[in-house]
Amino acid sequence: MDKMPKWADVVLIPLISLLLAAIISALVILGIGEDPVEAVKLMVDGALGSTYGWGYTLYYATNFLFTGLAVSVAFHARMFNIGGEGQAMLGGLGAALVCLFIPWPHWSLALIAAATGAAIFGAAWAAIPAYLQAKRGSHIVITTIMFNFIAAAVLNYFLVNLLRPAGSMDPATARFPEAVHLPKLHDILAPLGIEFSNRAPANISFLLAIAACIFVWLLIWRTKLGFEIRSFGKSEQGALYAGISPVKITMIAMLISGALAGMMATNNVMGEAERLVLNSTEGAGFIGIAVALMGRSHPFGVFLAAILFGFLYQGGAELALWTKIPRELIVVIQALVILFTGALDNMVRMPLEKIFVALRKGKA
Amino acid sequence: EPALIFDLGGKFDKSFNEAAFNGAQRWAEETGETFREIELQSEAQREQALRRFAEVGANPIVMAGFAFADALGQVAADYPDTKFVIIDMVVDAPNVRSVVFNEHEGSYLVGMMAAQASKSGTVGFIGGMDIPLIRKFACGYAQGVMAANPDAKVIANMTGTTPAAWNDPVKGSELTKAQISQGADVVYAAAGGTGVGVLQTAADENILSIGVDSNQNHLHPGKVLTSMMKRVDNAVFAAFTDGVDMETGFNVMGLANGGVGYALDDNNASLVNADMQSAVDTASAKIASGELAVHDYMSDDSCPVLNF
Amino acid sequence: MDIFALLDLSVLDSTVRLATPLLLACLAGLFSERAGIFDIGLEGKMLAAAFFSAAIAATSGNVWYGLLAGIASSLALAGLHGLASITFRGNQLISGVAINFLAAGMTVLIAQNMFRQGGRTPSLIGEGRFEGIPLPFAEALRDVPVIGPVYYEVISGHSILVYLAFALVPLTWWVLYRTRFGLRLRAVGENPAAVDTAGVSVIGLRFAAVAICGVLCGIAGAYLATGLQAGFVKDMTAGRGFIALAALIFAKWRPWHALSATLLFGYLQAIALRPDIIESALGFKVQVQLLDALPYILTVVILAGFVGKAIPPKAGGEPYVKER
Amino acid sequence: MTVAPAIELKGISKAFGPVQANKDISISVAPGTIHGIIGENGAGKSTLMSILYGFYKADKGEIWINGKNTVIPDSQAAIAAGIGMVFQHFKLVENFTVLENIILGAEDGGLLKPSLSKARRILKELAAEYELNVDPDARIDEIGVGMQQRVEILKALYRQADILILDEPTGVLTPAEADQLFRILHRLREEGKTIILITHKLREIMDTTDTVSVMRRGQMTATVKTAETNPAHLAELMVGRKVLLQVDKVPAKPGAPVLEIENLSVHDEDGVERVKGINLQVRAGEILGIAGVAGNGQSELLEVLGGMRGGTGSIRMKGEELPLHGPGSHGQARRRAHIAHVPEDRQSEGLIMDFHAWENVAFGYHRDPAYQSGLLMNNAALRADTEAKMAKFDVRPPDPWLAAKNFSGGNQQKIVVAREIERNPELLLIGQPTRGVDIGAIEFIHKQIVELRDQGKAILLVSVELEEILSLSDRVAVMFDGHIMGERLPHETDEKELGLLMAGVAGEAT
Ligand SMILES: Nc1ncnc2c1ncn2[C@@H]1O[C@H](COP(=O)(O)OP(=O)(O)OP(=O)(O)O)[C@@H](O)[C@H]1O
Ligand SMILES: Nc1ncnc2c1ncn2[C@@H]1O[C@H](COP(=O)(O)OP(=O)(O)OP(=O)(O)O)[C@@H](O)[C@H]1O
Ligand SMILES: [Mg+2]
Ligand SMILES: [Mg+2]
Repeated sequence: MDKMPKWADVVLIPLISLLLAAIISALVILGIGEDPVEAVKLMVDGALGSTYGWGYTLYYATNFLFTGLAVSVAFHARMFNIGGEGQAMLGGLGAALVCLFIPWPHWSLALIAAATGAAIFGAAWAAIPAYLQAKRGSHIVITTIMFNFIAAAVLNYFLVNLLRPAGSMDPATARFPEAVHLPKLHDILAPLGIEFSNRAPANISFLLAIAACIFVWLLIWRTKLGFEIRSFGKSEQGALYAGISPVKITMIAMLISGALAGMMATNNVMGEAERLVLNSTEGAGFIGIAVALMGRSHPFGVFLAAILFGFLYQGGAELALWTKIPRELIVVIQALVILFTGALDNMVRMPLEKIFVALRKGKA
Repeated sequence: EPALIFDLGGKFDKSFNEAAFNGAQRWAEETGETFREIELQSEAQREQALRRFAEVGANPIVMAGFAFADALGQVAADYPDTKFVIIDMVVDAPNVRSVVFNEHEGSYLVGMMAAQASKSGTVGFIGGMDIPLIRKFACGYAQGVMAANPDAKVIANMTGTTPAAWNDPVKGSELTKAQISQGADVVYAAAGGTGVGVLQTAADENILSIGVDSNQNHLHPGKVLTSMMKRVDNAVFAAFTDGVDMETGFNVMGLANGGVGYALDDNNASLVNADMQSAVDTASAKIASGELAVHDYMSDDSCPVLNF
Repeated sequence: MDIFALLDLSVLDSTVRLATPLLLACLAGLFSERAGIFDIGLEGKMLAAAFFSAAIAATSGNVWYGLLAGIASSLALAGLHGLASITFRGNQLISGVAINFLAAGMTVLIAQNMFRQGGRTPSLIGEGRFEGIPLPFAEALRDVPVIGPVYYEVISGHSILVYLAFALVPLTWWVLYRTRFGLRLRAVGENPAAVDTAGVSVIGLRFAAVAICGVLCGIAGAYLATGLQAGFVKDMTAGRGFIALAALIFAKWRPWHALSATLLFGYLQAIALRPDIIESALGFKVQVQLLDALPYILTVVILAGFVGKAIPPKAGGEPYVKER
Repeated sequence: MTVAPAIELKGISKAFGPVQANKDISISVAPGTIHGIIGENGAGKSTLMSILYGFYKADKGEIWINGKNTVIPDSQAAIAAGIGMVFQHFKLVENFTVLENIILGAEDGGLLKPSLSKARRILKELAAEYELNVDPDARIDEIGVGMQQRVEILKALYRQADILILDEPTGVLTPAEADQLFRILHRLREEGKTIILITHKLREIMDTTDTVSVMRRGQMTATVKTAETNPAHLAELMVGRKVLLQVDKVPAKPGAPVLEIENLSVHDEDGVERVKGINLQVRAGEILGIAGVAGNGQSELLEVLGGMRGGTGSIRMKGEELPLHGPGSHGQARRRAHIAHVPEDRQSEGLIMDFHAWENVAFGYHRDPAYQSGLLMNNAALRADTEAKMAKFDVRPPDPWLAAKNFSGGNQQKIVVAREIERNPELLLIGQPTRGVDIGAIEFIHKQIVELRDQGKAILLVSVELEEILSLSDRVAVMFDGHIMGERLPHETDEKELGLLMAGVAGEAT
């Protein structure tokens, strides 16, 4: 009894929306006196035209996957976790401590431990707002915003006062030991006979992120816990009726959310920088919100949205390299993509629905 | 074709990056040639930009900012024929020129001037993000203040602990007002875009301010006591001029070789009297000759005259 | 220990200035959210207004034109938010996020195109900015104990927009609780179907609310760039829109409470700029990072300790859909 | 020459996407009459009336008011044409006062003060005229549904409506309140106003209306004079088959006590004591009906028993003490103790409206090992289970993938009842089992309840419908102000006596 066929819903509408975003973006590029065709060529070529480009695109996408999933899980329990940024920062701290202070024999063990450490730190950072929401009714939106700021201060303290190697200018930790360096996609794909650039930072964390997607999908749609999270998110009163404890679900959903955000550290801290720098998260926590919203909080949608944003980031970097277009152009394009695929979705959907209902009537 | 990479602050930060840009621009105007440039957007792009420029044959590649050290350490060996120049940090590789500045020396000089210009005996320092480099500025400044007036008081504030601290003029402005209410009548801003707010408020409130990195005296003529010049522009200009055949190695830009200094021009001529100028010039000469040593915060993470 | 040091007049003065943009944005959000339209795009609207007010003030040399331009730009973004969330019943959070990004990018792009100063406007001078206005008798009363200095230091000498912002609190209260428009506005945020079946246009009301939100954000942004500062710097709102949103929730969507909340936030921001006062009040030195985080930590503590559950307008965040 | 009809609908059609809610409907209602509309859940009654009131726009068709072709694009136009409507789900702003709700949209001038005082005056007059007393300064969420309905009626009268539409007005009323409502309606008719009444209760149609229309699957199947028809005929017209209007059951054979309640007290969120130390027993094989005016503690009693809130005292299930403490949620423990619970409010409690039917069939029992395979839920098994239950309970459409919100009220209730009864519980808690449900479905649900009893299970029934209580229960307890006012056997009592108990008059408090 749907108004349109599923393919139109899933493929056609997003495509038209993206097209609209692209058209407006082109107008903006024209407006600042540059050639949009050339710009698009550069972006597509730079981000998708080589394994090198893909390596960067996927690297960024990995970050957004983790934070996007984090926001999604909280959304399913009807909580708006704006704190992904802070949770990811603390996750970075967790990963760094694990990598720096424990001698690891092999990267695989280190990855498991660092992912765990990052998840625990991220979850811990989400736990306080979650507890306050569950027990004291303090609005999670405010507390997570506040915890982002507090996280920045905590990280700053650790990096400037405790973890900075003596004599270094950089508020950053020392480099992680060789043993914990993660294999890049290049190393993973080479045995399969696939040539992938070894210059790009995409690494095994990408696979971890995909595993996280599958995990979240199973969790939310295939387990009792996910059932309870979704029930609670849809109706608190209903959850109470079904014997689902609001306090428990609030805590669990936020802990999972925080843990996912924290695990981003395996990619940016452990995989790319191989040390913890002050602004390692670079707003990925906030992009995660956009990614989750665009992906409709579904892991597959989140995956596609994360790739799209990865593309924009990498494509934007290429633009900045070879043209004089200010880097803010990419921010504008991002905004337009979010606007058209997310907020103005119905602008495309409503007329299409009418067309499909009319077509069906015509046939019937 | 040479290339210049700006740090995350962006090329028009009115101070550090902009100074680098000015140096490159000057070179371009004088030689009529062109150069490549990029403003970074993310940490991951550091290495990316270095490699991409190296791969298309840009040479030399100059990067403005200590944060590049790590990436350059990874990349330099892969492109032995490319010359790299890093500013504000030392990277030990055969094809790298490391340019560091003795900001504490320049800050010492403007600190002396601040103490002399101050009527209240209280002067202020407003830093951007709280990182060791900025503490280095603050510590040199405080030493200069103490040297000129041992009874003076230095109020030092940092704007924040996140990169946003480089771009919050409103907070810079409030910090200035807060320092004024504590008696400060000269403030030194080492805070990137935040400094714009500091200088503006100082001018509005009729106290003196001190600019940083570039010559900022012109921003509020007659209101900016001086600027601590960090001649990043010269470093970039020199690198571009030296070109592919440059000498690599460790390059300290201090008072001795004009790498740092204070700005004196028409805009602040009326503020700097002869006494002041001669005292500062004397100190400058002593520092240059090594007779006077200014403590460098980064050498031991502490400052003898200022508590962070 | 000297707790009274915390009431330092210059801190209170600074509180007023720092609270003003928060208050304006908070009231802006109040109108919008009371009508059922959530708005996390306050930040973006403020930023756009900050830029356009500075840009037009710089080019025209008249700050009033700047103010108008700021309001107009904020209104345009508000219109976009309305289009997305009212007309096309889109997700209000997504729309807000998009508007924040759009403003962050467009302001710098246009600024760069217009002024070539790296995304900032030239510094505003003379008629291009709002100056502080000394209130009557401020000088004369200055020596009267207690009241005099407070009047002189804290109350007098702010720009006109500050007084406007404070006047807007009772005005907002009056509009909301004493006028037909206010009644309908609150109703449409609680139960749009009730408004619809009572023969009033839900869409019209919501657009009106969103437009008011746009105007107030516009004033907030203009105050930042032309009152507090003398020009636009990129990202100069520095998260104030989000703090205002926090204040709005804190205030439980009520005008007088919004005043208290934003004053509190303003105060926490102001006191964090004064390590000396904190040190003398507490008796020990506070670590700089802790100082930086202090306003946020205190907010959480207050929120957890003293403020009960904040219940948003019932229909908030949901588009009004009659036919599924 | 005859008088023009007050309302004439010509060829009204309305589709919601692919759903054809109204198909070419025409009716005509004479002025000064009460016209009834009946039909199964989802037949399109509310849609038709909402079109008349300008809430929805018809795809096709014309509306004639008092002989004039009138375009009604929105409710404003409807109000201007003298139409008022009391919706099935009230359209009130909950945190506004009565007065504010009355004037909303009908204010005079930009300031509230004059409007409020004028409304206060008119409200007084209306109250006196029609026995419509309400406290003008009470907040809507503080008054009962009966009161809320009065507010809705007052809203229409305040706007000087000549045509009043009421959509299932008695679903939430006590018998006394319902009687009073009908007195008001008759009074309004005497004054020449025209009334359209949607209801599922044939008795109301027979007692109140002058003419009646029957709707089925979006179409108008018949319009007849009430005097010329009878309930059985109407029921057949609407369902399309013969319907049993009486519950058919054999006498109960009560066994051992299953549920024992001792000295149970419950406080609500605001600390008000809603249940005041009651004692009750429900035995195997019997239906204990709890009658009472809404808001006298029955809801809280059900919620405590269902594990949704805490209380003090003791409840034992087959001798086993059940946890009572805390505001937390013991719902899972209750289910493990074989207590099933059909909540009073299916939309906000019994179902998750956005969930698929099959998810709703698991709702509350999602931890059942039968629904798991390993760590994951066995959704295929669940869907199969759902299809079986849908078939058995004749849920329409029998599509496990349809979201709960897309089922009509009666079918939603069938899903909840199917879920709970099919667990074969030792104790069934069931609140308002047939609220807003059409007679075909009522018949079916009642039959299921009785069958469960006949299998020797205990049933606690809470309903504000006295008729339902009397026809289903084996024993009736009446609640008033948190107390049990007395227990009666249904064949030894009548509506009058129960009504008095419900009003707190007479009877021995236990
Ligand atoms: N801080 C305050 N100072 C002075 N008066 C206040 C203050 N807060 C509330 N009031 C008074 O309380 C009354 C109610 O205003 P408020 O903004 O609290 O909304 P409300 O009516 O209580 O809540 P709702 O929005 O839920 O209807 C007003 O008469 C107002 O004057
Ligand atoms: N707003 C809506 N959007 C989409 N479909 C709707 C809407 N309202 C009703 N429907 C559908 O239209 C049909 C008729 O619904 P309507 O509410 O008019 O029935 P009804 O006769 O009033 O039923 P009930 O006795 O349960 O109140 C149903 O299939 C229903 O699901
Ligand atoms: Mg109130
Ligand atoms: Mg209906």
